[in-house]
Amino acid sequence: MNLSLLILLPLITALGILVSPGPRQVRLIALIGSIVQLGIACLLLLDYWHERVAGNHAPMLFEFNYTWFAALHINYHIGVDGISIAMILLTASVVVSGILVSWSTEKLSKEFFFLLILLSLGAYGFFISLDLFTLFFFLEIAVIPKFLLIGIWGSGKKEYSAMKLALLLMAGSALVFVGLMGMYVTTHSFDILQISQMHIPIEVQKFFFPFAFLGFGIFAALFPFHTWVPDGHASAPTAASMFLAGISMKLGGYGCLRVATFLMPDAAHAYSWIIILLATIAIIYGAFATMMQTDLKYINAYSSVSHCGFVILGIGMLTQTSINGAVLQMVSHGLMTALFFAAIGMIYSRTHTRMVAQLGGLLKVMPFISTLFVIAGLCSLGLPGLSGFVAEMTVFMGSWQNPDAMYRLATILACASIVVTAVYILRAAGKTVMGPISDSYTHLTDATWNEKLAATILVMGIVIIGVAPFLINQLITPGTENIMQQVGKAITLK
Amino acid sequence: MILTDFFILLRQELLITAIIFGLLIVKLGKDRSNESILMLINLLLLLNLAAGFFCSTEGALFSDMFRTNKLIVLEKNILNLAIWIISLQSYSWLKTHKHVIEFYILLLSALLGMFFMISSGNLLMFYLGLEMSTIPLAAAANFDLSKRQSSEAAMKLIISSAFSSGLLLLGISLVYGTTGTLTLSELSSQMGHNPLQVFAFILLISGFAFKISAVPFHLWTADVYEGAPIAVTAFLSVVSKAAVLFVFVSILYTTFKSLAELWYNLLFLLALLTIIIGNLFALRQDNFKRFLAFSSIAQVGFILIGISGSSQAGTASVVYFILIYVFSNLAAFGVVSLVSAVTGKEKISDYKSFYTTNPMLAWVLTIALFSLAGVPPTAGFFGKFFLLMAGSANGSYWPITIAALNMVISFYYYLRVVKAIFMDANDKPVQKLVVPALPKLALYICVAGIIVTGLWSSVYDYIYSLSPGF
Amino acid sequence: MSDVPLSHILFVSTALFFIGMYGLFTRRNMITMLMAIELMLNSVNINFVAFNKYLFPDKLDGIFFTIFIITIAAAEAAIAIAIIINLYRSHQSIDVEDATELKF
Amino acid sequence: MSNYSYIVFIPLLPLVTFIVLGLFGRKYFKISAGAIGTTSLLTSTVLSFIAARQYFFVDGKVNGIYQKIIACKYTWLEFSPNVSIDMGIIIDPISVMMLIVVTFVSLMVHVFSLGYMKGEERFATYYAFLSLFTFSMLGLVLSSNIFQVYIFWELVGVSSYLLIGYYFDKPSAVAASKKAFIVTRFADLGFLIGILILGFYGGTLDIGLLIQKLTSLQSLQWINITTASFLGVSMLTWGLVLVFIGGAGKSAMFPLHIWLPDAMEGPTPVSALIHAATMVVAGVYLVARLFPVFSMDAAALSIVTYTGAFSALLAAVIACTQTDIKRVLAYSTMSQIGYMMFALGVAKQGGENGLGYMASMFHLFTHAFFKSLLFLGAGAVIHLVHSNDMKDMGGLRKLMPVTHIAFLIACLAIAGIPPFAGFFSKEEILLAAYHSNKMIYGVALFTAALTAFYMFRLYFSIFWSKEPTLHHSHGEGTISMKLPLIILAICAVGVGFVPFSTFVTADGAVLETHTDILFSIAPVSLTIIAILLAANLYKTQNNKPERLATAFGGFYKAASRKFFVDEFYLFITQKIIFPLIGQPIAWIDKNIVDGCINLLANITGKIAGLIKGFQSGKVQSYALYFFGGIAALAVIFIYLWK
Repeated sequence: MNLSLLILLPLITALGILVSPGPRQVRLIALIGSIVQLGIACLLLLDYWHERVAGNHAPMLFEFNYTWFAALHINYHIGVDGISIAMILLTASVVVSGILVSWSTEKLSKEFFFLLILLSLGAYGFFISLDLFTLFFFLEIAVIPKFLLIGIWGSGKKEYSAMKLALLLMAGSALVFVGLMGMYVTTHSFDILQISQMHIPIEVQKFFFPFAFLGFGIFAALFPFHTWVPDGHASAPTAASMFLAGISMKLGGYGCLRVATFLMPDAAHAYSWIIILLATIAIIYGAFATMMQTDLKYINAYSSVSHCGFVILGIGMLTQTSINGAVLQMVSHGLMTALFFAAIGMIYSRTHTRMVAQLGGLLKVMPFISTLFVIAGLCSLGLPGLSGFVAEMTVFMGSWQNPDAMYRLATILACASIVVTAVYILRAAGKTVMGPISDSYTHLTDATWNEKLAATILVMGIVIIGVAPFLINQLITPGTENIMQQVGKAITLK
Repeated sequence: MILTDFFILLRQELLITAIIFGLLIVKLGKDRSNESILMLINLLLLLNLAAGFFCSTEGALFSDMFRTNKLIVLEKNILNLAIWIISLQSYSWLKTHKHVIEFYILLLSALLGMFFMISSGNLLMFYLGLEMSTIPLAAAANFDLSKRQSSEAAMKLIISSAFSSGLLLLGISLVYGTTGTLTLSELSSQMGHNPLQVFAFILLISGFAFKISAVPFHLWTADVYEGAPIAVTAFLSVVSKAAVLFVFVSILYTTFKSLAELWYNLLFLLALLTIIIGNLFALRQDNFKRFLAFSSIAQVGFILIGISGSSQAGTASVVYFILIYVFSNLAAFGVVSLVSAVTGKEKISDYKSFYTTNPMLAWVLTIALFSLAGVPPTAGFFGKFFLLMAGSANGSYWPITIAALNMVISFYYYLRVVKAIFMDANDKPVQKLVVPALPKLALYICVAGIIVTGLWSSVYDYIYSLSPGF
Repeated sequence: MSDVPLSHILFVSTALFFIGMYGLFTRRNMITMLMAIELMLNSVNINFVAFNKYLFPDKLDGIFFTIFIITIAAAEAAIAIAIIINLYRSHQSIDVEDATELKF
Repeated sequence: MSNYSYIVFIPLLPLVTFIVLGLFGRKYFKISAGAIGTTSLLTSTVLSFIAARQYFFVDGKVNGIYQKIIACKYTWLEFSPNVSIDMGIIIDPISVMMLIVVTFVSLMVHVFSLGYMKGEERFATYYAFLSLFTFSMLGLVLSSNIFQVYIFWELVGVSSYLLIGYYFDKPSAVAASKKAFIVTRFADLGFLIGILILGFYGGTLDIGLLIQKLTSLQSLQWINITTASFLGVSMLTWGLVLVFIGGAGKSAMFPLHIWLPDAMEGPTPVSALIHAATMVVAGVYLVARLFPVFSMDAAALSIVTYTGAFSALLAAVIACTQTDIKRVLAYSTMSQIGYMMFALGVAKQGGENGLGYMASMFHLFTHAFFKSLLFLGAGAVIHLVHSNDMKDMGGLRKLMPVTHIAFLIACLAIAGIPPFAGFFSKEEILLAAYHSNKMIYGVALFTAALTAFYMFRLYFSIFWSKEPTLHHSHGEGTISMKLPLIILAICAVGVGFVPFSTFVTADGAVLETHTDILFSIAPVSLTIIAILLAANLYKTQNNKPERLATAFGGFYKAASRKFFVDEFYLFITQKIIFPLIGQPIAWIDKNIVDGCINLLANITGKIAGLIKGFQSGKVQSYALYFFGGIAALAVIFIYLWK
């Protein structure tokens, strides 16, 4: 399986969009492209299974290594393991549904879909690249489209939010850049696998780990650098919010895992308590902040802060299970928030308000959308049978395996957040879809075919993970084991 | 065989000279329409550019006064390319102008001076080249004879450059006094750490810093850029800077190698100052030329960091970045000059909802700005990345961190322009522009350059293969 | 002749240089400022000549350099004065304080 | 080991029904949904009876002991090699007993709803939710893995949430559902952490293994969990208590009981199924499931005992003062569950001491029947009267004879009058309490009397008291509503005679029980006195109740206001959590965290403004700065830098 397809196809799609004559063709091309991409992703999954079943235990599969800038040891090196495949699948499905949701975009639809595809391109590249330079390259590619998407098609104080988001993320990538430099100067290599083989001296790690981790952490809404999340998500158009929460926040988590933790395990150990502290704060703090929000998008955005806290927590706990949980949480949260934002977008496009107080009783007039809303909510409060439960429980179990008393306390606090989550989700659901309906909404219509399709894709993802977690667990475990080996080495080195 | 050497090694200079004389003759002859003249000139410049790529060899003339090698030829070619693009862009400005030929004569003689400066093997030659590249530009800066600002800009340029050359000369004289030679190759062995020499060296550096407008020697830049005609501004911000930087690198790396430790720190100091001050001033500009002036100052800061890497990669990344910088900056100037030539608008606020009327130009401008800001996949990303990479090779990470974080500020002001173009509402935006063929060609070249130079790695590899080690 | 030590000459030239610089900083009239710059250049000329004469009498680099400086100074002055004249046309003044529209 | 794999279908059938009805119900099965749901559930009921017969009478017993049988099991989510969530089916006396109870009662409710919910807008959805609940409850009772229990525990919770909020346009219903879910969720947190503790120290999540490891005094796990302690309390106690908190939440034990009365907002059949017979006893079931471990830890057990006893008493007192019939029933449920709890609490592992365990399970079993009967009867009444309030009722015995008889039987049963079902189970409980703890016995006795009193207060004021006010009688409803009443009434009489102690005991061995008349005299006589008192007060309309109430004065008021527990919680949430935690955090985020970012931007802008003076436009000052720069560099690099 040639992984470059994953980058080429969006590229072709984007170009096709640029040359296509009218808005209808544009969205058609975008949809076809993204669906084919999804197909490729599934194919990739199958090939991966096949390889693994055939007994190929290489850490990375389908590797392709092309020397790019020989003088600077920069290679175009790509390859995937289970984690990346999970991420790619997530991206693909979110992209498809995002495009479906924004089917009826009139304003500058060509540019809109072009940017969406460009963003997805960045994400794909990021997830498959095994070379720090390429990784960084794609990471930054994914930033600017967000700025334009929010700024042009957004709502509310969009310019401010767009600028804040872009600048904070750029600050993040600047920090990441310094981290990369440090690793390069000490190892004279950008290749992740090579670097993981040679051991970076611990004091160097201690200096550069914070840069890398914080940098990626900003992408993953690490407290206290999360403030771009609420405004950004709230101002963004529906599809963009879906992409932001569903994909680009995952870039951060993946980076924290693949770059920071994997390449600098000693430092990861040394700093784990800080990471856990921040993560725990983010979880509790985000949950309570959510409880006070009145705007549906803000509710979901803040809950994203809280949920991404679980990702960071899982990474910080540094046990096999907790890291599994972190990855699961990334995937699950991606699907879940995407669904949530989709539902909110659908509601907003009909009622023209996102204020919880002004909504009510929508279940009567738009049962489908309301059901989506409730499903998303139940998933985010961790209902068994939906992906959220699996992810959170894995994180909890994994964190609990870390015998340190303080870490236990952090775990318990994190667990406690599920109650708060229940509170705000049920409040939102109770006010929005339940309760008496105001007359102005009685004429509203239910979801259209494209919205239904979009939602179905996401819900399927959520339910599959929720009902048969062992599948995705088997998928990602080899990857996380590989990371844990590094961490294990680090322990033994101590 | 000395004569063939003469013709081969000096061919680029000779070509320029030939063109200058040709233009003089044209000027003396019966006057033709501006269009035909411009066509001719652009053709000549294209030929000149093309000719540069043939039979490039190493060698020295006039007892090491003049030396050249593949890298120097390449650098000259970059300058040729730049001036060709500039001339293409200034088409719509010049075709109504009375003194087309004089304008070109001034620019070309300045270019000639730069060529000599680049290949100078001797401080005397260097001084001559420097002055020769400055004085015509002062005249060119005043080329909008009727505009108040233009003459003010020219005045500021000539006075401050005269002042700086005075200090530079003092430096040179002290060098001469302490070493007894002006030949760079001999100097390298003689420069030491005694205070007088250090002082002389600092004076020299300040001369360079003035030309490349590094803080605190940059103050003339913005005013001159704003006042001068856009073509001249473009020339100043791209060509003359590039030329001086080329010399700067080679002189630092070879002649003042013995002072490496000193200028390594000095450069970092200057670089950080330059980046920070440049950014801070760029933040609050509304005039597009002035904005680009300060942004280019910030860019120079990054280049200085690259230079401080003092390695083969250092040289290569500097030359590479300048090539990219030529494309990016000229793309921006191209759009600006088009707009101002037609509408006379030069404010960023005039560009609000520019996209609604001129999508093509808007995209070009956006891509250019992104390349300046260093956003992938534009070449600017690669350029900046490699510069900082070279800079961090010696393991001084805090300056790198500061520089990297400053990129965030620079993002702010570049994105501010993008925001104006795409997002801000405007009741009377710039009207729909018809872009003449030549400027359009120039824009296409620039955009192509911005895309290709980065992604196509052999460009960098070629430069790297040419550039000398430390 | 040679009983005047180099240091004296250098002292003179340095004094000259900084007098020129002082003039440049203080005088408002552009022409005067230009003259001040000439002063600085000439002090450098003295340097060159003196160094050449006292330290390296066997080569003529310094002398040559001086000649070139003089030439260039002339050219520079020519252009500068042209510019100043043009400035006078537009500003009706050659006071440097009046030509400060471009700032900040 | 014989084949029980068909048991898988008992929970799966309702699941399938849920999926089908949930996806296509509102389109295609608007009418037929009830029939579909009922038939599928009938099938699983039959299956569970078959299973029960096979287990109890054919091959469950191996040399006199009922075995734990794992019918099937596969790994669902593996955390680490031996810690994993398995989906399994465990078959032992209590699970089979619960199978019977859940399927049977659920079937009754399904049938009853055919009439009760007829013509509802979301009829199909209702049955979908019912099936979902039945599935989750069955899954819960069959779980072989403690995490599996938790999973279905949550599912039960959410289906109860959905059913309580079934009338979603009634704000009170929405509020009630929310309250129910959040309170139980809070309890579940305890359960979850308890699982984490037990699972970590036990090194497994499989219930069988867990029990085996945590009950053998020399196993490594046992030593770890008893030696490790937090705040001076051993991890074992912590784990068990936390798990019990989870159970207390679901079973509405004090102080987590507040959701149960409000939950009566749901349709009455739902209350009958979820909030009387099945879900609310899940807590009891959980404790019983882990009883061997509980029995190793006296502290945890005593907590169970006292919580149970106190809840029983409290609920009984409150019940005497309520006027909403469903609320009265709700509190009586709580009180009865309290009974079961402390019965478990006073039990010990094995032999004679296991009496409490057996009694508790027995009471759970009988209670399911007569309590669901009571609720369905109440449902029938409400269906007729269109009101929950006693004041709107009275003299209904003429209008609805069948319901009247059924209700009476149920009342007698719950009051514990021989030979009705309640008598036997309660007797055992009292006996067990008497043997272990006299005080608990006293409480139990008093509660029994109270129970009789308020049940007959309810009975008389519904069916006697004044003459029926309404005459537009449209009968007492369809056959589908009568049938379940009749069947359940028969059960309420009959199930007492089931030789329960031969089937369900703590250790699986037969435990011969002897009900001696002498012991029964006290409770029965007390009960009868209570009934007579109730008859005296409420049989005919009079002002004695008011006088009685005023006699009790403040106490009566407090009781009728449910001892202000709700107010307390409201205070905590509305006055503490929201304003003192939530709002400050929101404020901090908006103003401090976000403010810092903006401040940074502003400061940068300010600095830019401050330094603009350098660019003064005066060429001379430029030259000056130029020279200054040189001077500074010279100073730095000639003098300072070495």
